[in-house]
Amino acid sequence: MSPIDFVLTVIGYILIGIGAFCQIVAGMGMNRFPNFFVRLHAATIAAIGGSFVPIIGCSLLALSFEELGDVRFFLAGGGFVAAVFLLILAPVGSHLLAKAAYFSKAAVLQPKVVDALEEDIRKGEVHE
Amino acid sequence: MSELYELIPYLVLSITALVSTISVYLAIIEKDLIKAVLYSAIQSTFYALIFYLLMVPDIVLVYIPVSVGLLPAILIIAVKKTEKYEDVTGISKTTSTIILTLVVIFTLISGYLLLLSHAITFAIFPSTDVRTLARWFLNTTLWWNRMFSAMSPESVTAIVWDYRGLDTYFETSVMYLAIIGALALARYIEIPKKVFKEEAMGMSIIGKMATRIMVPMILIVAVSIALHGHLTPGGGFQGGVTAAVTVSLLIFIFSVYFAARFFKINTAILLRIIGLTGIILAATITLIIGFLTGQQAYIFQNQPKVIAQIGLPYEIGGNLISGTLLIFNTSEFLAVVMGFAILFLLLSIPEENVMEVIRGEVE
Amino acid sequence: MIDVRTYLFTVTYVAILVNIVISLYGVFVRPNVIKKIIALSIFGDSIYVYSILIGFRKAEPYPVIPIMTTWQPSSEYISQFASTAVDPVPPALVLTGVVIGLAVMLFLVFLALQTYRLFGTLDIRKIVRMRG
Amino acid sequence: MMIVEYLTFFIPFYLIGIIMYVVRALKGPTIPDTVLSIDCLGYALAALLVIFSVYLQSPLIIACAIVLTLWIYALDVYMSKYLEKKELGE
Repeated sequence: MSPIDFVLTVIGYILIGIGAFCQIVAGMGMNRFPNFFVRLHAATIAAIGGSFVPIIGCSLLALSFEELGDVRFFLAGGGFVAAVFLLILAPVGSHLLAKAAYFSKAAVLQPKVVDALEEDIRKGEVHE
Repeated sequence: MSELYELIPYLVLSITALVSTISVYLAIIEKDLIKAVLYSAIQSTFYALIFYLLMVPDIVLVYIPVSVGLLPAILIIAVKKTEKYEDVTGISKTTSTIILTLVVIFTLISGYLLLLSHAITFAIFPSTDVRTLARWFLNTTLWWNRMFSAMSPESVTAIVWDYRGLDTYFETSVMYLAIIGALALARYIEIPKKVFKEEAMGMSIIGKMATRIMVPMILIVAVSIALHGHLTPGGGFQGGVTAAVTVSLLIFIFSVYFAARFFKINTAILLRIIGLTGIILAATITLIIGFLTGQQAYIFQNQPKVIAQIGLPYEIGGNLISGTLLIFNTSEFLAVVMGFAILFLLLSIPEENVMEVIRGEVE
Repeated sequence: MIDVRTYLFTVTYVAILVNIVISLYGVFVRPNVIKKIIALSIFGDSIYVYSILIGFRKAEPYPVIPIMTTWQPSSEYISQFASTAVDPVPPALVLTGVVIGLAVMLFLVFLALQTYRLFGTLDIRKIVRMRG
Repeated sequence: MMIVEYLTFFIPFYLIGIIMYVVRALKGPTIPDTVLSIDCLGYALAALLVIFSVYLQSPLIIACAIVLTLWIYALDVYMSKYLEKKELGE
């Protein structure tokens, strides 16, 4: 194994480990947070930490996995494309959902401490 | 450790199947229709994982867009346009129990028969061997002898468009008949002519910007899935349904008036006809060449056969193109994406315009 | 002595059978047309999984996809490939089945929308009473 | 085979995460909760697909992950359009 392969493998291992940790944390947050808007935090960890990071890690791992043959570059390229799509699309999807949920009042805002957006709407500074 | 290695895919398979059973049960008994649609989407994602672990990536590529994307989209549109809750008062208990019993008996019998039909050798399920037909296909999909081969490393595409091409042709025509049926139901209804306004229509500016960036990338991925259909998992159907996401994103995020700039319904029908013509042409191209040169040829002939020596080249300049498979995939891609564009445009017409037309007909 | 893998595979098989039962129950008993369409699509999907399960095989260490990774295969490669790849015939049938199933579902949704526009309800019992 | 053994250790964590998301999706009191959990579920599944692609040593099946990512986003868009008050086409 050449040095560059060794480095890629170690980075891949670390990234996949971080991904597993983030999955567990996000799953716990998803189940224990009180309402929709707080759960958005857990969703962020799930999308970026739990999915984007391990996909990059797997791509790096595949680059150094010589038993796969030449097709491993296909795997690495596909993995990077999927990761880029996820990086751009996941936050946008969460934003669209949160906006729609807030303005349609579909999500309950139960343990409510402060709602700055509502005050701004009442003052007329922000509108839909 | 190596035992665990072999065990994990089967473990994931069984857990996935059990979770999908729970979500199917909840989807059926749920009264809120939109939640039922979402539960069926969960079931679809898990079925996709099952297909993946059963090593059929072609099905995953076509199943995810269809069952996670397009079908929920259509059902969400339908639920928004009609009733949101299901009225379940008055279903008699005895009738449903009788029906449930009958269904259980029928399914058990048919499942047992299918299990028997698989285990020809009475080996434990799953057996270590496949059927003779499958072994023949696997052996000849890329072979030294062109007479018996489809010259494509992708055996699924080879079966779809070469070995069983006539089957696929008629199955595809069923799909286009369904699209024609939908067009016939929406006969005089047209997209209202309005100018697209950036601020007043569609969703938030962040969504619009991200979609503007992503649409070309999605199209590139779809085209590469379709054009590499004879080398890697994918093909015309898979690329077409992946590209259909761009049409739906344009309609939902911007508006139907923005999408109508690119796709008029009549243009889409025209492009679909071009795609279908390409399929017919690829099916009969050897026949035409044989007719002109006075040789024998078959329909859906890809490589030369024993008594019909005409065949398309399987590689050009060292690149494998597998004869007609490339033409089939390209035409099918065009036809599928335009078919779904038509259906989405028809579904997104505002309800007032539709009701006007229907009221005019009733009177 | 049954292998653990066979046991887990049988669990999958039975779970899909249960899915078929539940979805058929939904098709027959639930009154709303949209719910019937959802149940019908689940039924179709379960049947597809079933067909693919039949084409699965056991190989060491795990079966490969029915796609070659080289363009100039030697005869050893081909025999190795044919002894480990899964059955490619069920995917080819299911592939067209999925797309056609979607087109038929779309047509059914169009019919349901048209029914709602004409009758004002999607409850199948009320629609039957109106015409009866 | 070192790489594969390492992955054998980590796949169960991803499975536990996925099952937690499913619990929230099936329990979720409101519709946005369900959609958000399906989101996380889909992205976690995409990661799992990539991991399995290395694990089963079948590099060609990677394209499924790209398509899954795209369509989970599309499901988000549909649901937020459903929740908004506007007509679907506008």
